[in-house]
Amino acid sequence: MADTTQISSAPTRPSALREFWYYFRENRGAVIGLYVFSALVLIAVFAGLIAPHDPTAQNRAATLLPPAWQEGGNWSYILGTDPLGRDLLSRLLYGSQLTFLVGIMVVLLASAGGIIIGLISGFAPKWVDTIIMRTMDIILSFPALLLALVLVAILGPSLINAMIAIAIAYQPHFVRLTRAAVLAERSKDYVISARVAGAGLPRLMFITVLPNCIAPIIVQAALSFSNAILDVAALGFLGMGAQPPTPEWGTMLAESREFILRAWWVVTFPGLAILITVLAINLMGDGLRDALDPKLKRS
Amino acid sequence: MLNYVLARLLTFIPTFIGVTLVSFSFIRALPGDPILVMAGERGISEERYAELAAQYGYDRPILVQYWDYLTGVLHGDLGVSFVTKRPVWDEFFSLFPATLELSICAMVFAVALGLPAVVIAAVNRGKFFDRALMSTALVGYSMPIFWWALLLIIVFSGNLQWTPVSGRIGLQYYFPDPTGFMLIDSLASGQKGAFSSAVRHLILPTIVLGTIPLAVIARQTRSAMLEVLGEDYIRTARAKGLAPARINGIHALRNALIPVVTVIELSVGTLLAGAILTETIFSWPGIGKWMVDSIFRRDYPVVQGGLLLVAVLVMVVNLIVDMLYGLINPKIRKR
Amino acid sequence: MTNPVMQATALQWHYQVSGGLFGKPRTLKAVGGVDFALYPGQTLAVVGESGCGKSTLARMVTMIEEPTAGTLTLDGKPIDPSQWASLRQSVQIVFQDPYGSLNPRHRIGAILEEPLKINSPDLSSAERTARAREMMGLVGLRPEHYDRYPHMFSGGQRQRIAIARALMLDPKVLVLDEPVSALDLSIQSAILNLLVDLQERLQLAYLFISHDLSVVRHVADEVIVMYLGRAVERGSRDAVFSAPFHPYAKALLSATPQADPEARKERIQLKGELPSPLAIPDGCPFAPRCWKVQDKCRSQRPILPDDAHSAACFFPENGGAPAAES
Amino acid sequence: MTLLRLRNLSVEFATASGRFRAVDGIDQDVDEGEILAIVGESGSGKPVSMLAVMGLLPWTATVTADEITFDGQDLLKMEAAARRRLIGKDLAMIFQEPMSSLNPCFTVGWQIREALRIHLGMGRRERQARAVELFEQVGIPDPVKRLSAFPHQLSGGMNQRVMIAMAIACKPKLLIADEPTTALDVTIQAQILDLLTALRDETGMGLVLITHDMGVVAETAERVSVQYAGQKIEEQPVGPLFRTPHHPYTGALLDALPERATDRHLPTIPGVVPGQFDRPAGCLFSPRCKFADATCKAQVPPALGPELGRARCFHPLNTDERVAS
Repeated sequence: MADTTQISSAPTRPSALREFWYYFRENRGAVIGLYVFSALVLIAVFAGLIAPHDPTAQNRAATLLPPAWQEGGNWSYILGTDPLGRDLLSRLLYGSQLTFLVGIMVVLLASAGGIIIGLISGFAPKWVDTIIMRTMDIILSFPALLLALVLVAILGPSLINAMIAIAIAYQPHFVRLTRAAVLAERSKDYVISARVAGAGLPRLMFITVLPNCIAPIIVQAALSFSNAILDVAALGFLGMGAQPPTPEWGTMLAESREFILRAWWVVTFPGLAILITVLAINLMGDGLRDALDPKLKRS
Repeated sequence: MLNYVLARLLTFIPTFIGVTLVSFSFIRALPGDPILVMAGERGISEERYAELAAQYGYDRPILVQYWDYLTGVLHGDLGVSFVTKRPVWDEFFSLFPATLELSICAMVFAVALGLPAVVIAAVNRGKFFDRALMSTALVGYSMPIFWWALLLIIVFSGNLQWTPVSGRIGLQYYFPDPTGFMLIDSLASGQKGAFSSAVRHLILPTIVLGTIPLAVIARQTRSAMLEVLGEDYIRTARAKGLAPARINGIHALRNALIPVVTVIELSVGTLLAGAILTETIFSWPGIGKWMVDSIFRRDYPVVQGGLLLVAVLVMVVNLIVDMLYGLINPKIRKR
Repeated sequence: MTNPVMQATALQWHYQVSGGLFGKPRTLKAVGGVDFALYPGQTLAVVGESGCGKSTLARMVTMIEEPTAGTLTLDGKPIDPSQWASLRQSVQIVFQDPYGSLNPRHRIGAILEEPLKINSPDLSSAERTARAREMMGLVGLRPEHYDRYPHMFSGGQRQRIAIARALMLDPKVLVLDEPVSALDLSIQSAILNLLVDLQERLQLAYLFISHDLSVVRHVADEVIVMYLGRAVERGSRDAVFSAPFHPYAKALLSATPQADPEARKERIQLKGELPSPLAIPDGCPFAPRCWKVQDKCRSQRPILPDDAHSAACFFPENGGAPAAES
Repeated sequence: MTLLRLRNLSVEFATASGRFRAVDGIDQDVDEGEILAIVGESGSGKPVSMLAVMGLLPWTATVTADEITFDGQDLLKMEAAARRRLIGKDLAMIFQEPMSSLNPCFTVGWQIREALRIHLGMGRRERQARAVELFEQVGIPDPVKRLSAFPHQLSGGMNQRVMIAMAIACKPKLLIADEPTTALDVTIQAQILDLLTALRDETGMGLVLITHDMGVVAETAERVSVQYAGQKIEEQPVGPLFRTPHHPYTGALLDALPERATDRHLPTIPGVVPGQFDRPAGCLFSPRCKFADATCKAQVPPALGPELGRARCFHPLNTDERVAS
């Protein structure tokens, strides 16, 4: 085979990871989001070391102290105290632990279930697929927050129940997304090649197709992460999430609602904490989407 | 198109049955005996228990009970509130206009502000306005709206005293409400200041409820526009020598609206979830507040009925949006 | 002549298209009865335009799609879907698009070893690697390519990888579905040479599917021309190319541009376009576009005669024998 | 007379991994009423120069040139609005994928009438009449009915006819066709190519045919410009190009055609077209050329005279000294 053997080596292209980082870095907001997010994770991990006070310790002598820089403030309570005289900063720091716990748990529960159901739906015969998709339609007919509220009403208000309820409500999004990605991949030639090579169904599902569907799922996971934080906070705010005295940000807002016109800080800081966390994750999510979605890539 | 409409209607039926199943099993899923729950802490005699069980049909097979429930739902019978003793159906429809009015205002706010802003941003892609709009949209999208509501109350009701904190209209006004829409009824009443009071009560809830849809519409329309602007037919339009404004405003926007309609479909649920929070904060007498109050009061027939009606509402709106989708997408309309 | 390694008789594939809610479902005949035989070391080319059913034929032969009717035999034994798993090793396929046919998340080594992993699980991983590396050498890939991902390769090299993967199981039949259509001219010739060499060395039977007549003319031994799911002409390459019987085959040949500015020739202009496969005409499927159509063509369906070179036409060109009515 | 004149045209794209030069110093003339073919393989940048002339490149592209003149007007110095009045009217273009090149949300009639309204300011009646006339001219049966069809209701061949009708609506002086038949079947391709040639004969417009198919070139073009890796490497009238190519790449390309094969084994060109990361220093074809020597690898060959097809080569083929094998 004289003239077929000699082929010059492939041009060296930048590796996939490098390319991903290039597109991610190009989105300045995403990089800022990544930094803020990393800082927040560190804070959550080391909350016990940084926090100046016990988050549940009440100081009856110092209720509703304003932040330190305001008149009447006290530098041992940098962000002031709440109506029960607890240090706001410490409560916020400990609250970040709960926030990340909630986000991670919801994403893990919803995505694990959603991916498996979506894979089955994409590969199953049409009638199974139809049943699954109708079931998802049914869940989607209930607004996530309402469904969570009602489920919590059944199961009883607690942080764990709130997470389970929200994970159930988010599951259909992962199912639909995975199914759509599976259907798009399934018709591609490399999947048919694997079938011709004799690959069985489990191999086709998990080894051939799933790794190629991961990109949109990651983006959806980032979105769900931030939405879960918002929804759990909303449940807490409505009194159906974490119960006092847990320093959960939404619950903190609910506890101090009646003081909004008297003590702005008790309302402002927990909300700001939620906003910054969610914003950082969403910024990162946008960066991920830009870097992972080839449709928006320009070459 | 007719086939599309009928096929879409057909999927409505199994989803509807599924939704009734979920709301039916809601009472079953409650921990404990529903009649004991109903009786509350006072306790109940055995004769009374049997009587109630027979009255509510809890002693019959579960399938029969479901069938009764389903036929009842179809006849508009959703049970009676434990608290007010009024039929759930009547309560729902007396409160529904308040939620509808607020939701329509929020949607109009979002679309009227969102679409033009996005078209301008797409023309000035990458420039200051585009970046500012997209950053704002992202902040709006990340906003915990219950907190946003509190901030607005602090500033506009607390510091500036411009807007009232709660309700739909000032207490001094009283007039009949034939439509249930406060804006219309206050105008029709002819009372001086009634309409402006209604408007002032509506402003903050509208902004709060409209924030997330506005952010979603802005973000989705823009990414749809960006995608459409890369299509071959946009190159054709440019090759025809059309002005950028015409390409963006007509050739691209028309195509970008097709995916955006489905975004609106998905945000109906978001809107209703937002209504729960908004109505609770502003004491807005609508479905959302009603549901939350009922959950707290353990008024289970209301929670059950409300859950079902909200789900059906979402389904109906989605059905309408899908029809709209079929109408604006020629590939479906002209098949 | 040796025995055919694979034989198809009256192979059909129908597909139900729902006619909406009230329309009755209609049958789409993607392939409406095709016969052929594949011989070791020989190439049968199937040519035709889009919608003629040639890709569906490929899917039936590679046991991805079960034929609606007709039989397919391998080494003289009829193929039944229950035996697909064990027979698949003998029939492998190479696709047109070298970018879609390799799993983007797997390394070349893993792609080549996958068929062995599935079909010969008792093989040690060292043996698998050795076989994969040997095959890479055979198709002209370099050893260092073993650890690379598909996106690092050009179209031509990917097609080599796809060919290597197809050969890992020592198949007897290789289905080549437009294997060079997506490649540039300068790459195309190298891949065609590779295919020719492999066939000689391994005595493979090729089912070569293509719309490019100049490529088919180069590689084929036998040719089948398909139109709307039916074989309209069959014969040896030289017979079909020098004196096509069927008017469609003649038109197709005349429409294919020749890379020779001096050879100005009369082009047969076909009227209209391909009819919808849902509304195949009752008589000869080509009748609505044929320039010499007669009443008989519209009412009767011509049957492809069982000769070495034959056409399904009542009034064939170049002295062919007229077809019988159905 | 020269209709379009390009001198030293270059186009660079900003990509994830740096700048990529898609067109590299091209000179090109297109005369009135001629059919010029631009051929090359993928990666040769053949449509990019014409997209630059049309102003259709994405914003990541940077265009530089010494001269871009169309019909005596300097396109480089022209205002955007003035250029838009020219494009779509005197200078028209059709594309490879007829299905996706038409806007799916509007009827084909609307899209044609839009061009007539923008450039010619025709009234409603007049536009409709002209649209019908155009459909008849490009051979679309039942024009009145087809005008109210959406692109997805028509076949690929029909849509390409619509594209052609739209392009010739304002009687352009130059029509650029970018792979107009690649997505179509052979029999439909023949119809479209015949239509384009007939339209050229009828209207006297210039026609630039961008293609990779040597068969299409041989049967349709009058003059051929061969591109490789963003450079024009040879230009000749069609007959001499196929008979006596001067650039080794052109020669190798023609030899690789299966229909010219004399043996079961085809002559091949080793390697691939250089991309962004492996652009050679000297002649761009030198890594794949069997005649390449040290000079070729080190220095960029200048374009030779017109008698040698302006080949960019130090060792041109088919000169008087060395006759092709």
